[in-house]
This record gives sequence, C-alpha cells and structure tokens, in this order.
Amino acid sequence: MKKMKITPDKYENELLQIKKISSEMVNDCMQCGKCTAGCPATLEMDLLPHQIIRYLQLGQFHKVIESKTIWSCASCFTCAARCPRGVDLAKLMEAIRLISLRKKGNNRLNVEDVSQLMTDQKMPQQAIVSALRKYSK
Amino acid sequence: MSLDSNIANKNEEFKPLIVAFCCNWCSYAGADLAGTSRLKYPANVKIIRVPCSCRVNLNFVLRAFQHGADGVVIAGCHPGDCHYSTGNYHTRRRFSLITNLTEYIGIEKERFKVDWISAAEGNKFATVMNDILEDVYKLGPNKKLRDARWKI
Amino acid sequence: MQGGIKLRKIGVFVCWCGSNIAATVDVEQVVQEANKMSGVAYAADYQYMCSEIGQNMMKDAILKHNLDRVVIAACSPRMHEGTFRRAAEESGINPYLVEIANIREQCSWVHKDKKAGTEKAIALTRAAVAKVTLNTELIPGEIDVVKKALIIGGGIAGIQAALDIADAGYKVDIVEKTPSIGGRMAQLDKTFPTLDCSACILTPKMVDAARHPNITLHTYSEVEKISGYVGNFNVSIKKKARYVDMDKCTGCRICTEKCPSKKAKSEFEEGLKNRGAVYIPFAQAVPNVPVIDTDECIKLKTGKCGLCEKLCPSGAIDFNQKDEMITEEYGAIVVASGYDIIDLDKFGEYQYDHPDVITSLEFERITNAAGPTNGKFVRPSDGEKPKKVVFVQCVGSRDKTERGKSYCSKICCMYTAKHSMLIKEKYPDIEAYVFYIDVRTPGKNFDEFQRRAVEKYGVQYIKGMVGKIFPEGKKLMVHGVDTMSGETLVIDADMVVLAAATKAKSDAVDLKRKLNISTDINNFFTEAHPKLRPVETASAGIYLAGACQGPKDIPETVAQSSAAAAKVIGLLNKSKLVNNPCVSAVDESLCSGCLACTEMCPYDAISFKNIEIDDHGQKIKKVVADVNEALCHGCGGCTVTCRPGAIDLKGFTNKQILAEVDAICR
Amino acid sequence: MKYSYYPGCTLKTKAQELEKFALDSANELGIELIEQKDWQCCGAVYPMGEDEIVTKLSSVRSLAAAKDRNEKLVTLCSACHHVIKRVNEDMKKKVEVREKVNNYLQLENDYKGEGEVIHFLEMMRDDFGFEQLSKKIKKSLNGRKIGAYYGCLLLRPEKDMKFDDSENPIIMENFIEALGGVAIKYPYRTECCGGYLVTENKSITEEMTNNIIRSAVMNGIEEIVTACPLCKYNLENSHQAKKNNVSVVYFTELLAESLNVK
Repeated sequence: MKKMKITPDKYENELLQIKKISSEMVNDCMQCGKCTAGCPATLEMDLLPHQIIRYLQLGQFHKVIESKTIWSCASCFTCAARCPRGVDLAKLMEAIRLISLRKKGNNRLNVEDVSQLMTDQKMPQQAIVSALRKYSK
Repeated sequence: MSLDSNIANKNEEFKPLIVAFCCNWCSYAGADLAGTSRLKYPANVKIIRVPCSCRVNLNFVLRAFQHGADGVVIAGCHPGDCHYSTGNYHTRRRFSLITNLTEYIGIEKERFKVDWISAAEGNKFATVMNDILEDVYKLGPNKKLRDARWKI
Repeated sequence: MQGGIKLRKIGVFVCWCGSNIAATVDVEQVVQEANKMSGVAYAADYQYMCSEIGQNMMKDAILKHNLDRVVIAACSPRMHEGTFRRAAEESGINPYLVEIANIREQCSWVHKDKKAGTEKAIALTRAAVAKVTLNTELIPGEIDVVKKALIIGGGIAGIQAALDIADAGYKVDIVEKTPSIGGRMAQLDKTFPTLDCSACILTPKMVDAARHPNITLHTYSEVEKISGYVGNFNVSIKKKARYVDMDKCTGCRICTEKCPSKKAKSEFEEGLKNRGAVYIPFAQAVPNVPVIDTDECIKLKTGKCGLCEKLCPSGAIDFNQKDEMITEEYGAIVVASGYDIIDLDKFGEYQYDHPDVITSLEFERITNAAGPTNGKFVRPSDGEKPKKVVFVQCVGSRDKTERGKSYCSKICCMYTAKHSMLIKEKYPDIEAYVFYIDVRTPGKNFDEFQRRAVEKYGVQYIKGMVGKIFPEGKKLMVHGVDTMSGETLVIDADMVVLAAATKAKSDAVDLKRKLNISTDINNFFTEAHPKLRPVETASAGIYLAGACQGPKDIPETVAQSSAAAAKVIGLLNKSKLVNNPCVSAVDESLCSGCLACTEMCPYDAISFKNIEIDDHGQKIKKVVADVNEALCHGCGGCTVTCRPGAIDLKGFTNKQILAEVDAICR
Repeated sequence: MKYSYYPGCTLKTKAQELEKFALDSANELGIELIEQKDWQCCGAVYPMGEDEIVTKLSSVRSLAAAKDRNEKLVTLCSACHHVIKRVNEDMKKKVEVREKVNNYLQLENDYKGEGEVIHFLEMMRDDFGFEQLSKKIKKSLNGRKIGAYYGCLLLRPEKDMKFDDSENPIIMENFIEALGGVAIKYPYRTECCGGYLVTENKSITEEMTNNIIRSAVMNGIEEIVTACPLCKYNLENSHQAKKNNVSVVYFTELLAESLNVK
C-alpha cells in the first residue's frame, strides 16, 4: 500500500464547498462507525460510510469523489438518525454528489437516456424523477 | 470568536464602552470562565461585580449611560438558579419595565440588555458581550443621554 | 467627586502573575497610572502577589507607608480575595478595606492587544480604587454551629461520609428515599478491578452505619424543605408511612412471603423479578424491616385482605400509620444522592424491549448469586444458557443528540470488561464480544484489568458500533462494524448487554432548588471549583459526594465521600462561625416604613420595629424596617425595592457602585 | 373535515389505486379532500444541499396555497410527504431559504412556514382518530396477519418529520388494528428498500428488499402494507416476495376494503 500524504491545503476549496452545501462539520465525527453498522446499502460500497468522513477529516477529497460509495447511497437517512454526534452523513454524501454533478458534462443520467430506464412498465414515475434529481443537474 | 481585529478596521475612532453588572455567583464566574478558557471579547467590556443581579439599581444603569457608556449589560443566574433563590426574578421584572423607560428617554433598546449567564457558560458570556458590541457599533456612540459636561 | 471624604492612603499592588498578566498588560504603566489616582499613596508591582514574598511586600508597605486601604490588581477575587484579606488583617487593616481589580480572568486572558489590555487594566484598577475609597470597616458577626450533619442519600457515598463523620464524634443523620440503605452498590455483583464481591464489602459498612451510636437512619424518607445557612440548617424530613412498626418488627419476613399481591416489579432486581406489596428490597437490607407499597397493597386499595396483619407474630403491621414530618437542625449537609441510568426507549435500534437485550445493571442482577436466577447465567426469555453474548458500550454516552448524554459515563469500559470476564470465568465456552468506540481505563490497575479480558480470557473486542439488532427466531442478529479492518459484520447473539449511559437523578433539579446549590447542564451538582474545591458547593456548609456530582466509580466515590466528611468535620469542629458582614443596613432617618423590603426578602430577614425619633425637638413615633444580620444573605435586592433609598448593602453600597461606574466611564 | 390534498405524479399514473382507495374511503368517512389546482411534482427527493432553492419551489407553492385556504395539506405518497414536510421545516427555520424562495415566488403574502402538511395516516390518527375509525368498519380484516412497511421517508429525520418514533414506530400497526387486522412487527419494517437505487443498480435493491421480505415472512406475515409507490415496486420485485407469495398493497387498499368501498 502506498503511503497517504496529508496535505490539508490541497482540497481546501472542495472541503469548504462541502461544508457550505451540507452545513455539516466533519470534525464532529468521532469515528464510532455507527453509520456504517446501520447502513443497509454497504454491499457494493468501496469505502464504508464512516471511511468517507474519515477521508474528509484527513483532507483526502479525491478518494471520496472517486468512490463508488457516494453513488450507492440510497439517502435513507438511517446514518443521520442514529449518529451520536449529530452528523448528517446523508447530507455530506449529497454535497459530494453535487460537487461532482455540478461540473459540466458530469451527469450520470441524461434526460435522453431516461427512456432506457422505462423498460419495466411498472416502474413508478417517482423512481425516474428521483434518479434524475439524484444523478443529473 | 474575536471581534478585536475587524472592529479595529470598522471604526478607528469609536471605541464603545460597555458596562456589565455581573452577579457574583453565576455571571461573574462565567466571565472568569471565559478568561480561564481564553475566549476572546473586546477590551471595551468592563465588569462591575454585584452580589446578585437584583442588587442593580436603575440609577446605576442611568448613571453609566449618563457618564459615557454606550451599552449596559446586566447578567445574572438563569431563572430558577439564583443563589438567593428569587433575586433574578426581581431583576427580570424590574428591567422588563425599565426597558420601556430607557427607550422612552432615547436610549435604543439594543444598548441595554439583561441576560442570564451561568458559571458554566464562559462561551455564552463572550457571545453576549460580542453581540451587544456589534449592536452598539451599528448604533454608534450613545449621545442622547450623555452628560455633555462629563465628557466632550 | 470625593468631597467630604478625608484623604485616604491607598496602596495599589499590581500582580504580573508570571506572564499571565504581564504578557498582555503593561504592569509598570498600571503602577504609574495608579500613582496618579486620587487617594493612592503607594503603588508597586510584583511577579506573584499571592506568594508569601508578595504578601509580605504588601504587609511591609502597609506598615511603612501607613496605608489604610489596599487594592490588589491581580486574578479574580474568586481566587485570592480571601488570601489578601487575611494578609491585610495581619498587618492591622480591616479585611473589608481590600478590593481586587480582576485584571487576569477579565482582562489579560481575554484580550490580545497589549495597549487595549493595559488601558482596561488601568480602568479596572481605577474602579477598584474608587470603590475602596468608600469602603468602611466591617466586622463579621458570629454564629453558633449545630454539631450535627445531614447526609442526603444512603448509598456507598452517604454511608462512607456518615461513618467518617460519626467516627470523629459528631452526630449524623442519613436520609434515604428507598426502604433500605445500600444504593447502587448493593445491586452490583462484583467490583472492578479486584473482582471482589460487592455485597461482601458493602454489607459490613451498612451494618456499621446502622449500629453506630452517632448515626441515625431515616430510610423511606425524603428531604422536604431546607432553610437556614451554614452551621444552622433547618431541615424538614418527610418520613413516609411504612405501615410497619419499626420497633416491633423482628424481620421474620412471614408477611413478605405470604403477601398475595405479587405483581409489582422489584426495583432492586431491575424489574427482573416480582415482589410483594409488603416487601424488603433485598436480603441484606438495613433496616431489615419491610414497607408496604400503597399502590400495590390490596388492603390499602380495597380495604379487604390484611393477611400480613393477621400473620405477623409481633403485631408490627399498622395500616393506620401516616406520613410523618420531622424537623431537625444541622450544621452541615452532604449531598450523596447518586445517579440513574438513562431510559432506552429512544434507542429502538437496540431492541431493548426484547427480553434478551438487557442493561448492564440487569446483568449485575442476573450474575448475582442472590439475584433472580440465583446466579445462573441464563437468558431471561427462555432460561437457556446463551452461547454468544454481545456487549455494546456507549449506549447513549458521548452522544450529543437529544437521545443521549454528551459526556463519557466513565464506568462502562471497566464494568463491561468485568462482565465479559465473569462470563468467561464461569463458562469458558460462551463467546463474548464487546463493541466499543474507545476503551478508557485510567485508574490504578484498570488497564491491566481490561487487557486481561482480551489476553487471558479471549474476549473479542471490536472497535466499532452496533447499527441495529434484528431479532430472528431465538437469535439476536447484531449488525456492527469493525472499523479497524473496515468490515461490516453480523453476530448471531443469544443475548445483548447494553452499557446504558449514566445520568443525574431525575429529582436532582428538585433537590438543587431546595438546597440552593447549582447543577451543570446535565443536572449533576456543581462543585465550587473543578480542581481546588471538588467537594464543596458554592453554598457554604453544603458538600458533595459520589456520582451526584458526575459519573464516578466506587473508589472515587469513597475518596470523595471521605473528603466531604473531612470538610464537614472541619466545620463542625469550629465553635463559632463568622458571618458575612456584607449585609443590609437601614438608615432609620430615611425609612418611611412602607416595608416593601420585607416582602422582597427571600430569607425573611427583614422585619419592622417601632422607634421614636427627635425631629427638631418634636418626638415622632414611626415604624422602620429592621434587618436580622444573621439571616440576611446580602443579595441586596431590598436596596432596589426601597423607595426612599433607606436600605443599603454594606460592602456594595450605592455610593461604592456608583463610584465604580464613574471610574469606569471616565 | 376539509383538507387541501396534494396527490403527486405517481398517484396519477402508476399508483392510481393508492389515490382511488384513499379518496373513496375519505368520502365514506365524511372527510373532504380537495385536490389542489395546478399542483406540481414535488421532485420526489428532498434537495439536501443548503444552496438548493429552485427545487423547493413547487412544495412551497402547494403549502402556501393550502395556507391561503386555511386548510391543512394532506399527502398520500411517502416521497411527496417527505419533500413537502422538510421544505416546510426549512421555510420555518432557515432564514436564507425563506428569503430566497419568497424572492422567487413573489406570492401575495410571503410564506414563512405557517402552513401544516400532514400525511393521510396522521390525519386518521390525530384528526379522525383510530378509535373512531374502528367504529366505522363495515368489513373487518378479520385477523389477517399484516406487516406494516414504513420505509425511510415517513420516519427520518425524526426531528423534521415528527411522524412517529423513527426506530420503533407504531402508527401503521395501530391503523391495521383499527381495521381489525393483526399487525405484526418485524425488525426490518423501518429498513430502506433501496429506493431510486433500482435505476442505478438492481443488485443492491434486490439484496435490501430480500432482507425485508425474509424478515416479514419469518414473523408469519402474509401481506405487507406501505404508503410509498416506489417501496411497493421494489418490494414486489424482490425474489423473496415472489417465492413466498407475499403481497404488497397500499394502506389505502386495506382501508377501502374494510369500509366496503373497494
């Protein structure tokens, strides 16, 4: 394994943006892991929810923005409901997603592609609208 | 949070004076705790120790304004926590009435504040002081009640 | 401004406090400015005024320069006012002619700018000089000390304090709310880090307390009202009706066995077992006399039954007993009211409503040989021996949300290690898992103890929390995380033990109001100083012991109890106490006799009297207010109430405070 | 009893029965649900970014319209309820959001979160009363073993939704029992079904829904009720539901059934 470099200034901007969009303080987290322990969607995550915060605490924004985890989060708010430090991890996840999506050409789902989702006639509109909201800007 | 630096930029001439009457048991101890915790608030705040917030006479407040204070704070224990059982209830009653008077004679209500600060609330002490200072900055110097003979 | 006041000779002494003050305040400039202040005859500075050299310097200056008043510009008066007053007294100045300018806590420590700090220090010194100019000699009155102490709470803290005070030869009363003394410690099975049996070390102390000629127990009693002051507290104690005559009862327990009402949950057994309406909480209870629970007793509810009355061989059952109120005088009070654990209702994810999910306190009962399972370690649901036990720490501790408590409960790491070891010791085949955030084991032999659980007994410690427990058939599926390996995991446990956070007693706020002491945001009682006065409260004569002041283990509790006892003994040992001389005084010539002050006074310290005055040769009778200096606490509220301005507060007179205002606003 | 009613897009398309049963039942119970004019899609997910404003506008429009009529706003779909309720909380608590939204909307009167949005279930519990409801039942569910599935959106975050205890809710169980069913609690009833992840990665939702259904079946549940079209879709599609023949229906269907208006 390569040694991690701690460079607090490198992603100062991005970290500030996360704070602004989410209004959450990553340093409130004491790494108890309760978010991860209760997360129902960890199956395909490459970083566990508590590790997302840990990397943010360490200023490793690139690890977080590149992770599959942020796209595996279902915004079920279970982590936020149980966090003993009152950190809303769901909001942090959203902030990271927004930072990614707000970059031009970074949509994960384009309006043109929505029809591909409609293969299943029963799929409710709610799913499509949610996906559009969550995966595009 | 310190206002020291940005205040200096905001207004070179105006150095507002805040007189704070603090009860010995809660708020004075809270002010001490702010010190022990090295919290920052501007040096323009000066504290007078009284045994209980109910010891503060309206005369003291008016005299402070008359002699050049730009803001006055009375701080006591939280309701229900008074060292003398009920002193702060009297303070609360007296000064909710008196605020009307001070406003009537031309002292903006932002200049005068009664608040509850416990011995454990060093943070709150600093916040209350910083807040009133900010308000007073916006208002500028207290000219209405200032005794012209006292200070130019 | 000071017309009519004869020239003072004030000495000003400015302290550097090492660099604490001197780094932000130009001490020499303060001295220079002080020298210019009206009435100041001498000013000097020194590195540490509170040191012996500093004090001697002050004393020498008083004598050499014939000073009659002193201002010390130093740390908060809450630190060293007493020190300097004593020093002044030793050099012949009345101690109340000393004023402190607080230029450390309220100046140098809160400001960075040296210029502003120095200016403020000068202003504060000027205010103190202005005030001291008007100070008058005050002579404290003397009050007697009632040579008896009250202990509120009969747990290990209260018992220890009572025994120490009683051994020193003073009378002690213990007021305990429940039917027996013993408290939480009586519920525990073993104690850490020695694993000796809790009852074996506590029971002898309980018996000692009961037998001690100087100790009186008021069990099943509550403190109702407290008035008075240090040395002379007046306390009303409500002795709840036991419906059992303490003198006649022999403790044979026929009544408790035969009582047909068996629905009540035993408080002592943490609800794991039922008890009768007439009951003795536990086997070693002191006093060994039952009480009848009015909510459960069939006779008291319906008038029928009375079986216990018929069966009692000594005729001790008395359904006509009434609550009794007694009033006692005490010189000192020790608050030792203990702690509770939080409600787990809001932690649904831990499934506390499942019978096999228990708190650590319930675990203590289950492993206790005298407990509901006779010490057999079995699941409450089906009585079977569990194979896998999961311990979850920090349930509600270190939790900033409204569900929990922001503090560390302090004892859980150790008792959880103890619990896991107790299991492993008795049943090596049971698997034990501990979920933790951090293991905190500062204390003599504490870390060694916890490591033994891992190294010798093979308890599996998992750094991480439990997300949720999913009951599945007979199993409890514990979903957790091991943050060290970065893996989520599931354990199919048979039993889960939750280390619920400790909290202040729910009636702590009530008690605080009665005692007029303070509590912190978590409702734990506040000590006078976190480091230097850990067992005293801000109210003289009231002391703290045990977990009512904050989470504590037994050794700490006992240490604090003995410390509180030492303070009480020191107090009771004095023949007289000096009064606070800063009390109200009435100028009878101004008093109009409206007596508004009497209604305002929270201590009923002001009454009235009839006097006769000579008004230009005319004799006039009038009513004036009259202050009882022993009762007056010196809040000064009456001074503001007084319409003609006839009442003033010594030490904080209107003139003094106005002089301070003027000095500050200059 | 008269309410403003917000249907939401899914109820007009793929989840028509959720609405129909609700309206018929309400009618039967003498509750007037007046559909708002010109309601717009709520956006299905609550915009969590503090700087997201436009995505909150449609909710505010509905809230303000209901307020102007002096009526509570009733929702049926969990997602709509979640979005509108949290936006309302923002309008109450967050000055910046309030100012910006009002700047956009230029309503006659500024909206400051004075309105109230309640879910149909809350209306039944708090305004109509479950006890009252049980008296109106024409055809009892007769001891059918029913499991409530809450999902996420109605419950969390508790301090905003104020719907029920988010770890141990009871409202749907009480509802089922009012209709004469036997409500069975099972530990997965508040676990997430995966929601919109189904559009991104079906294997995750499959895992999540299988856990839920397995837990329900293990506790002897034959049918599951829910308030959310997406939950229903995800749960129905799970392998476990098909294998164990567990039906997933809207809570309003049970209501209509027991009121004999199905």
